[in-house]
Amino acid sequence: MAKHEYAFYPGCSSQKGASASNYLTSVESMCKTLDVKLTEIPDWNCCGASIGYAEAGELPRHVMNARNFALSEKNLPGQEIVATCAACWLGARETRERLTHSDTLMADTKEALKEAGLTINEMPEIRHMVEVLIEDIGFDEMKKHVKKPLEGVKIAGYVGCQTNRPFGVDGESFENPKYLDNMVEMVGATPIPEYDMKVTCCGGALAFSEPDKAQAQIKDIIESAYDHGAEMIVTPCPLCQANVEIYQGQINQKYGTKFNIPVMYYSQLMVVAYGGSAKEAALNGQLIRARRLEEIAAK
Amino acid sequence: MAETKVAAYICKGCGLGERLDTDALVKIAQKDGKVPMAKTHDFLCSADGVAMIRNDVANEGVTHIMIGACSRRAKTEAFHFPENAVARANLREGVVWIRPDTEEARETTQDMAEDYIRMGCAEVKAMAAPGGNPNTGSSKTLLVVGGGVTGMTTAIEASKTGYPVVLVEKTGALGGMAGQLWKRMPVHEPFKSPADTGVADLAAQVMGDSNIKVYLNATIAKTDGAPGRFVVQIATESGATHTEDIGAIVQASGFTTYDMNKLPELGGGKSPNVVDQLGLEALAKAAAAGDGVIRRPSDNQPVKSVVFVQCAGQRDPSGTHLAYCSGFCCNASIKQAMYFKDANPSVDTTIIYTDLRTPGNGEDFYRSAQEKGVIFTKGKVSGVQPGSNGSTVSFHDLILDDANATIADVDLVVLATGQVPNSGVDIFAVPKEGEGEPEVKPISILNLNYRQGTDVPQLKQGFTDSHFICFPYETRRTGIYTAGPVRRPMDIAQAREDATGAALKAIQALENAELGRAAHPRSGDLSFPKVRLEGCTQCKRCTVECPFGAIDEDEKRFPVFNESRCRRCGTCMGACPVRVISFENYSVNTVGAQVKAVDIPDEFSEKPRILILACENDAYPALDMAAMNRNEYSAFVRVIPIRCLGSVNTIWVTDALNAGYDGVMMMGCKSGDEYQCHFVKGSELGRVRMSKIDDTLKTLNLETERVRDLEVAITDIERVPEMINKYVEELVAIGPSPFKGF
Amino acid sequence: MTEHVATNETILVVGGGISGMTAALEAAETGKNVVLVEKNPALGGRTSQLYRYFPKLCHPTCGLEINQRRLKNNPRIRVLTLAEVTGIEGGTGNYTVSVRVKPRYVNENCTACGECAKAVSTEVADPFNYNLGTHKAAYLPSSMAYPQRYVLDPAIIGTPEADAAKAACKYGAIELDMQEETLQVKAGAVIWATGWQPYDAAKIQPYGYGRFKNVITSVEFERLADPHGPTGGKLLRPSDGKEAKNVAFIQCAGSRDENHLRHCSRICCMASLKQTHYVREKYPEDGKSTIYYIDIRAIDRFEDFYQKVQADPSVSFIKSKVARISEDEQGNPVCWGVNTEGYKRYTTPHDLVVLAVGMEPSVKGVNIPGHIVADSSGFIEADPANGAVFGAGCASNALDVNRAVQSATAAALRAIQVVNKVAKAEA
Amino acid sequence: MSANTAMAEKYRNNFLKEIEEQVEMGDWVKMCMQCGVCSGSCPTNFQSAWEHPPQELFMMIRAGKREEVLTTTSMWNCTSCYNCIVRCPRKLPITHIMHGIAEYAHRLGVAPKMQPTRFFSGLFWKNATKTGRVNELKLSMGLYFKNGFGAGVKEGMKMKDVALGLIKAKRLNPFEILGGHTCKDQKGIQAMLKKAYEIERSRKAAKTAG
Repeated sequence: MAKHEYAFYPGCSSQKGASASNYLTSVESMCKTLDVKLTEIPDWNCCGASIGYAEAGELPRHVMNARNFALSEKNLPGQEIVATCAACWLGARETRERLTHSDTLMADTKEALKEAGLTINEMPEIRHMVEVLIEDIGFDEMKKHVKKPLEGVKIAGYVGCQTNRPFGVDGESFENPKYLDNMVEMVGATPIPEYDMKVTCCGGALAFSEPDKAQAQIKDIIESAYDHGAEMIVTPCPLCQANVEIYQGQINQKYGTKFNIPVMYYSQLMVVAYGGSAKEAALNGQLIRARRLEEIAAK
Repeated sequence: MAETKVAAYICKGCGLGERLDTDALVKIAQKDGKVPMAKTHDFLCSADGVAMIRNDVANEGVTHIMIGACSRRAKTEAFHFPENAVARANLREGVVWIRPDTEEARETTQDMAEDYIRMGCAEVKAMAAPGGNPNTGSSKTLLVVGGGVTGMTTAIEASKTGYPVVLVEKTGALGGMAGQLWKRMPVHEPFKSPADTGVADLAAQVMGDSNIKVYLNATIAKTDGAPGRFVVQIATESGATHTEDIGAIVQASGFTTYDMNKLPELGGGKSPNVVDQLGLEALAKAAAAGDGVIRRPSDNQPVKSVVFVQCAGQRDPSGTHLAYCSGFCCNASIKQAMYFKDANPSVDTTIIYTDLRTPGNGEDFYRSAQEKGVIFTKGKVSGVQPGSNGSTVSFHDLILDDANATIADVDLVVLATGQVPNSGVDIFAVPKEGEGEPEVKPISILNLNYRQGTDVPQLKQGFTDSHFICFPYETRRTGIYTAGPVRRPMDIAQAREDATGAALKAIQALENAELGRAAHPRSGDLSFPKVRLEGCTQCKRCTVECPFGAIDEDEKRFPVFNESRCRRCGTCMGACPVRVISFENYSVNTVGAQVKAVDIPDEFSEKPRILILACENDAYPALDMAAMNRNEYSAFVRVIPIRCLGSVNTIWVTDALNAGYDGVMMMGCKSGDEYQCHFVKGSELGRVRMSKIDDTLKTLNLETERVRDLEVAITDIERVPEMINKYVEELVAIGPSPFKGF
Repeated sequence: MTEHVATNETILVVGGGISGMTAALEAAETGKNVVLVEKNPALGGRTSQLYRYFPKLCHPTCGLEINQRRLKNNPRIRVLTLAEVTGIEGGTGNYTVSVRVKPRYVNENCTACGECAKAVSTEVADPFNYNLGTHKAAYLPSSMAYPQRYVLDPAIIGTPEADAAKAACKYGAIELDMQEETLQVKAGAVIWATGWQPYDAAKIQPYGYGRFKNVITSVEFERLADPHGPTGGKLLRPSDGKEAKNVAFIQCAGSRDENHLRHCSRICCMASLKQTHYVREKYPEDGKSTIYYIDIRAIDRFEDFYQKVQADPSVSFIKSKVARISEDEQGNPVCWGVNTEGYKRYTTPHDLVVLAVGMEPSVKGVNIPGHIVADSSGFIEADPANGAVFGAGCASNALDVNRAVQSATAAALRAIQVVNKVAKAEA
Repeated sequence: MSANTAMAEKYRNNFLKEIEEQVEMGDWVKMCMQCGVCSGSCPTNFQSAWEHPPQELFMMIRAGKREEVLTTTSMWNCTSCYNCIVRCPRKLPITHIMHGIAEYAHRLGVAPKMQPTRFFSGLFWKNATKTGRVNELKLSMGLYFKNGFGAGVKEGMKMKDVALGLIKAKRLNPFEILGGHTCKDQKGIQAMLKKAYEIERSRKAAKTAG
């Protein structure tokens, strides 16, 4: 039996062939090393994400998340729900907060859930994967498994918004969370604590709907990383990863910049540091390849 | 008292022994100081040193003690001899700490020390241990003028402390302004809803207290005397006058609301549906008595929308209306908006403000109002136009930057007008040019039978507040304290706190008066002014100048000193041209003798001498602290601490110049509107006096530079030494005084 | 000041700031015996660390001098420094208070000659200057210190430094074996005047206090302006000692904020208005102040002070709670926000940012020994349940000096009422 | 009578009340004290000014500026970064209020038609709830083709490199167009959502009636 077991809520973007599939791949190999067992919640559904608001309304949004709670409770009783996606985690946690604080909302939710033959009896804990790593596993344990420290690799820890606000990771500050830097340090790489865009918004869904606005913000985030001598950026959020990575070409066209900086997930760094292969770390999943990591993985 | 025996004690500790020739100092004390007994001690402030002095007092009949050691501000516990006359020669902070420890400096430093010994000996001989003012009164009764919340609180608190009270209220009932309120803002958690005013309860307590004698429909016809022995005549409706012996007085005469008829542009007086805050309280009371619905006066219809206009006729820099903020009105409007919301949430209530001022837990009250649906709009109201069905309020919405914003069909408009103090006659008022008598002649509250006027002096904008931040109860009439909104704009909570504090100060004043002690800031001082009337020329300077109105005049225009009104600043002594006023331990002689005691080197010595008269409250401590920081200054100055610049008699200056001093520096506190003088007008009066010294200088044909008047603050630890050194250079440039060696 | 035995007719005053000193003096000058307990080595408290007072711009040390003279002349007040109240037992008219007294390592023989300081080289942080500077480990807390007696910092006890200090003292004033002791003091009434502490600015993360050197607090700014302070009264910014001529004042730094202090601290608006005067005083030519505010709370008679500052062209007012502060290449703090009067966005660099930090009670209600009724911010409420323990000054509310002194005077009377009853009962 | 005019009628001169009753978290609007920290904290407000930032919207609501508030593009600029929420001294859930007002304006059909985020937001929700899971390909296609086929192709071409890159990295699956990921119990989900909408509608109606 594994050291840690959780009900897993991967979220839409982490599915096979979806924008964060590389995230999932690396998380899986990371968890293997750390002896963490993730059991996918059967038939889980989309969290609705913050951007769904125009149509979602209040109750339907919460009902969507509540369905996942119900499924988890039914199939994986007693297990905490772990999400890797910032939006999924936030959406689920918000629903949790609202339902616990409003009996009406709870009643209405249950009524709606009945239609899908489901119900909730108790509220599950909703955890983000980084919470699991920091709080349940701990830095010491994580460090133990490092076989190939990522020596000399300078990495800007880009925390972004939704793993940080409004809930964030316990004991961290909204303006200057340090856990990502600590993880960079843990894998033997060089963090950039003074990186001043670490909690700046990447534009979120506006990257799709109003690219110009979002890309203006993404530009600042990348520029500052370069200014601080970073050779890659690391993030815990799929949307941050996608936004900051995939539009670099377009930003270069628009602003005449020469951005070409890899944007990784913390899980990818860990897998490489743990001696995993480029494939296990899903390094092939990058639009901008992280050569340094590939070299280390190849060693 | 036994005949005088002076002893000089010179300490050798703190480097004095090393830096100075203390044996020479002993000789100086004996030879020039002419003291029969002079001793040194290695560590004078030690138990042993102090024991030596005590022993001499006990067994050698020593009555006058001259201590040559550290500053009079240091080691006060050790050198505490209340039974004796004591002078301190400041050899540490005054000499060795401000001089370089070098060979070439040694001689001038020693000169300095020797002069201070001479001065100390001269001073102590001219002193006597003060015995306390015999002309005391022993009335323990408190007079409280005003039966509002402040007055009632003062009376109750004083009575609780064990003092009888006479309370005089001009109307037929207790309660004052607060009595007209329906509710007040809350003073306890959770600060969410209006609370009971508590006025009825206070009134009941007052009426039920056998220790409190209440006069209703009564005013003060005359107040005679001084703390501990006031004689107050109380005129009642019936025409009868009652006389009460009073120890101290608290004036709680309260305020009236600013007349909204002066605000026609805001609809004031233009429609029954435009009211001030008191007007709304009346409506709320009426509602409470009926079905609880507040109705609009014009047609008695339930009010569905109300707008509160903050700062109506207040915070007006133009001078047309009140310049100040009354402090309580924001919370009052919030409270009144709740009157409506608590009864019926669907009533529209809007408060239009520029700065919302809800200090402390008022913030919770503000939040609570928002929760209840009160709308807060940051804006400046330009006008209120009453109409047949409701008024229209026009304002500049400062957030939406809309200069022409309006709210129409307003059933009721409430103008938050401010507080105007009932402070009686402004005794210093100078009638402006062209203006005749003011339309309503202010009526005196206290009718003081004082040389300087019938009421307590006002500070600003008619309030009788203290000018001192650290000492909020400083009035300029000893034993008379003002409390509540007459002193400063305030709400009920603060008025009650203020009233309690005032009660203490009044009690303290009458207790001190009985013991013949001074009140703040020289609290406990037993010295008091003595006058040789046979020498008096009835010039009236003392009676006019006394900052505390302590001196009256008898029918023959001789000054009448009311010692227990006196604060011991010595302004009268400084003012007196014939020098007939003195204190036992501070007089024209105690200082004059020091001035004369200084040894003036001849004009060829290149050792100028400069006299510094330094205010003991600020300048002298500044010099001490300069010394503690080892900020050096010239060895040519001789410093004499004085009670206040106001106590400086010009004779000291002329004597000094005649004796061949090259210059005189006077260091006093800031004067003018923002004065920092602890005796209010002391430093100002002193300066006015000194401004006339130029004539004297001319007659002596001396350069005007030889007298220098300086403003010094207690923080000037860098500046004062610089000023001294610069002045010494100036004087060296001018050359020695022609009066040397005469 | 003398030693007298405390009885249940004694009034115990906790806190030797302006409120505590006032309460003690007013009670003593009314003829009552008082024990005054102060946790620092000298009296004076928070106001003694201010450069000037609003609205008169006079100096707090001036009033402190008067109060100290009143104290020196009054045999009824017994002062305990380095002392803290750890327990209050009993009830109205009959309390026994436990007072823990830390060793000063210097006895009353001390003449403040300063030889011990010369003999010591260790420097320790200087709390009087909010640790902006350091002082010797043998020190006089300040030039105005009362008692005027040196202190040895525990840091050097047991080191050769301490022995050197002892050796340097000719008067046997240094006792290295002094021990902490706990006294039991009887009292009929207790006045709790422990005052306030500035809200921990580091908790207001968007302002980067602690991350950006040139973001300081209003109380620290007072020390910069004070001739007795670490810069000798020059307004120099911490990062590079550059003259701070363009200064931003951020109001409600912690106050009126449900994430920090729920109450309005009352004094901060006036304090910042006053501090703009420091900027003008030190740099009359090109000093520039900007006040970012929600509401300017220049309450009652203070309004005219506000109007004066408004008329000053070197001061500008922006109705806005600054959203965040960043730092530019020159180390200038940059304020980000929106002026809500007509919606104007700004990102403005300044030489120095001063956070007008809020007031919180030094001892929160729940931490006061005994069961004391306090409000949600920890200020002591007037409540019969408190027996004869009376709050005074900023322990009872967010007050300016003037109101604190009033409050202390009122508290003195309440205490006197209790001990008078006791006296009567015993007579 | 359109939904919009109906509501305008119903709440005549009390837009604040309308917002409080009809908008998610709308009852917080009255608690704002106009400090402006939200407006100053908003990233898009600094990248490209909102027509009316949050705190100003709140004031406009109190001032009854219904038309201007409901038709502005402002709320649609929200990126859900939550800076305003964590900094608001009055703890207003500003992000949610912005979403709420937007949703209401959209519900009443007065939100700016061509506002791209409004369109994308609706598109996303439909996409996500259709099968229970998001189909990223259809989502993006839907976005590009919102202004018809021609415009779509143009938009699509702009994104060509990105798309190819993603496909190469196996992060975009061209075959998703033929279905892609779905939930099994789609019937249940639809029924559940249908019910949820019913309940929410009736609750809001109840308020209107009350």
